[in-house]
Amino acid sequence: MTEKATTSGANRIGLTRDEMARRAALDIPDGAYVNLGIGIPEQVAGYVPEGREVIYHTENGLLGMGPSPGLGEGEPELINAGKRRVTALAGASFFHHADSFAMIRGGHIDLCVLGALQVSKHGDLANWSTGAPDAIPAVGGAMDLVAGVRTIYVITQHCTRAGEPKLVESCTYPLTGPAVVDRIYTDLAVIDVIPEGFQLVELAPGVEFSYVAERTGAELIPIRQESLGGEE
Amino acid sequence: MTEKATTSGANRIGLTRDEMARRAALDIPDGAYVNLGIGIPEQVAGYVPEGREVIYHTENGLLGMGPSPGLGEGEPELINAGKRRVTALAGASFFHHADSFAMIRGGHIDLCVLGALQVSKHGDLANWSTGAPDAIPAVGGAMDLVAGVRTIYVITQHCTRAGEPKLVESCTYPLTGPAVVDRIYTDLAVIDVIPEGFQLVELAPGVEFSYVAERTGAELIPIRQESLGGEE
Amino acid sequence: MINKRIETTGEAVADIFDGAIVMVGGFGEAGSPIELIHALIDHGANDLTVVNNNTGSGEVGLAALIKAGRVSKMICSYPRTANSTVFPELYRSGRTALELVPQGTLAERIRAGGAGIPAFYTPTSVGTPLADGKEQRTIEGRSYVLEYGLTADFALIKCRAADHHGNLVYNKTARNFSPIMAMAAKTTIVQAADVVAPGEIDPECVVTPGIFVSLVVAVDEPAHESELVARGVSYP
Amino acid sequence: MINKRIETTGEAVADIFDGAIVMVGGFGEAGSPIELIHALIDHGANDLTVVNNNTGSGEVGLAALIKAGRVSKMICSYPRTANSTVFPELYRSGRTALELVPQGTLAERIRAGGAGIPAFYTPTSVGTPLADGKEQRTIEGRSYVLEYGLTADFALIKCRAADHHGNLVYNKTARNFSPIMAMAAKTTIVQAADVVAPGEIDPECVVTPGIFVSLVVAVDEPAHESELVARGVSYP
Repeated sequence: MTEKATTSGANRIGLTRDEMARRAALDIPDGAYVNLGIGIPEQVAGYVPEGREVIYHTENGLLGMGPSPGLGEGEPELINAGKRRVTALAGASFFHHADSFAMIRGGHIDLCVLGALQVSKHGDLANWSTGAPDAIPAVGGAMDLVAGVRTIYVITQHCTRAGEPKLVESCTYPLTGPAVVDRIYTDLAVIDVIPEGFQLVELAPGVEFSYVAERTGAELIPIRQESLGGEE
Repeated sequence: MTEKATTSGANRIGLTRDEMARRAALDIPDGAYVNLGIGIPEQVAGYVPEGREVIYHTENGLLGMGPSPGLGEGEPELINAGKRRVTALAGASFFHHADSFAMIRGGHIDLCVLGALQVSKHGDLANWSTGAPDAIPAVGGAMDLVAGVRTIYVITQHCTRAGEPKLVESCTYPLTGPAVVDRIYTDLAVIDVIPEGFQLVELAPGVEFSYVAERTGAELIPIRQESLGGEE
Repeated sequence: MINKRIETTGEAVADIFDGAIVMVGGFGEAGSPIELIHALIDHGANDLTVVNNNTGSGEVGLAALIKAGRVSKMICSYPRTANSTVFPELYRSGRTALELVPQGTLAERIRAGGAGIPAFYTPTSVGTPLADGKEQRTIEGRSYVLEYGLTADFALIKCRAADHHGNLVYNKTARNFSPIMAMAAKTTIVQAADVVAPGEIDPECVVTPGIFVSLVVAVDEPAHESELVARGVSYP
Repeated sequence: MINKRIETTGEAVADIFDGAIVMVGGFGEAGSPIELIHALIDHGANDLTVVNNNTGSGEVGLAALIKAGRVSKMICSYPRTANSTVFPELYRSGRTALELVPQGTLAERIRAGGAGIPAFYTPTSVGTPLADGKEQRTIEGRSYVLEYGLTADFALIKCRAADHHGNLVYNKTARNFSPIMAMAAKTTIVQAADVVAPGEIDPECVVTPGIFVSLVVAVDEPAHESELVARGVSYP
């Protein structure tokens, strides 16, 4: 954990951003109502496996959000929470902001995929502010999503650009919500948050346990049901 | 006040129910949003003076309520709060119950006309329960209306069938709301509730001040700006 | 393909369990899901807590469910109906409990339950017996009572049209409590006069988005309670 | 005849006073009532508290109002925009205050303000710095913060069509905060692409009933903020 390693660059290992989104998409159940955060999470919609139908919610008032209409297409008044143009599928509905957040806060959204600055081993999420004194604080709907949605997935690079772990003992950045994250998809691994801490679920192809553990700011619990060879 | 007098029967004086409704209708301003309670208040809608347009709200989800469709006409799913069939005028809108009571509680309805069991000189209204131990308690929307609507008019017979005053020092029946009534239209008079108590505004034709005062369970303050002759 | 349609009212209510809290849409007969209620009577679930503005009329629909002895508690604003002696008898005999809630507070509690708001303050009922025992608070000089959100295990509601995703539109004042009950129940069961394909309901006009709906059953020609009562029908 | 139509945007905003609380509809550019905001800039009211999810982009619409120095306080959830440096500069220099509110809490506070609910409990922000100094309460084992209803002197909103009674329908995700802001403001001023006679909007599809609307002004061809920004327009 003292070693500063970057997961980008020439000697890159692990998943690309697209591959992370694709991996997370595998875990979205058929028929789920899903909200996707801004950034990599938005790309999850493109990778839902064949044969599954997922209904996307965007907190600015649309259920049944469809894909981007393509560059230069679409309408300025049909956008997602990231303020990008989207489409509406058959069976869509529009509603106002209080109804939209009633869906979120009321526990009606099954799953939300968010980005992160830090996730603690207790599932605390920090994704809205670095706490820098000169930054303009901006929270959007993130705190509502983590407080209301039943299952919270996080997609994030395993480390910051400076090589610092983003999975930590406890968050140093201001929290979005305490004990809210269920699962984390990084470029290096899929990790569950369980009462004991970070539980490895799956390593990215070509990535070894020790490599991930060294880049994780709290204990990484190995996969229990199988031998991991010399990695422990 | 000890004299038990009935205002109905052969020696009837004062206004009929229709005339009371007509009198109250005179005071409804042009363009007002108005909710009418069940009973005599419902009849007010029939007497809005020429040249005024009033928009009626019924708490079961309709703004722009029109007159009764006539006996045997109408639809079972287009009804008012009294569960009688009504019509919807051009410019009407339908909405759900939470939105309907947001209009009421949020102070958006200008005026409400209700019936009464008792009104105290402080403007306390009792109109939902006689407190009888064998009665099934039922409140409906009355408490919401008096808590939320800016101006509350009451239409009521001046006395009960047994000749007891309905305008009283303090209500003996359970309250619908404290200090909520602005004006009372009875068969005998129009009376405002002011900080000092019951302020006579107008006597019904042929009715003398003393006759009303005797049938009022608290002091009736005479009209100040004109002599009332021998009535005091 | 998402398709919430189910074939019969019997299948639709099959999971309702003894002791469940069941919200039933409708204000008087407008919006009352009579066919679903009759299926619930046939199903046999007992010891129910029912949330409805009223207590039904005659001996059909909600009144029939109460008459069958299935309702141990009613939560409502106006349990008196000209055409029904069913509830008064059970209430007076102590066999059915009553929680009386002002109509707007009832609506707001249901909406709060569906919106994840556990409690809120309201001016309604302050200074009346219905505020007795409730926590009060003064905010900017006015008194308010604390009321709690209301949720349910099931909601039974009626609408004009539903699509396969469960998007709903209603008919006139039959809308009333149904959209908020659909929000507040874990499982929302809908009877629709028309069931249509996704896309056939204008997304700008959807009143209840499908996320709040679990099951949709077609009831093409729903009965009108007042007509059944006028004909003296008693269910079953 | 009830007719809430007024001829010009200038007349529509003429009563907005210095120090007023003004809710402005829109999420980003969708639903932003640019023409009304520009009329407000021309009108000159100062020291405004503005409620909007964002702080505008470029130097048109809300960003232009902020740039003109008319806004002493913003209440919003996300005051960062890729295309605007207007708010950050004024915020950093201390000339514009900021009340940061989670987006769902902002929506619920506005809805509560309009619905006569003075305060409510919500799980959102518990355990975060945005709960600091707020009253907390445990209900059935979960922690909640107390949040207060939000009302305004004026709301400026944009819609697709309005009738003379002020019944409104919106366009897609341009609906967002506008219906609840219309409820929460004493005076709601609407710009509508179409103004139609009562009866032309289906009463089943009305989103904002006319009771929440004070004035309607026709703006036939409303500008799109992103197009103005792309063209480098700066208002005035």
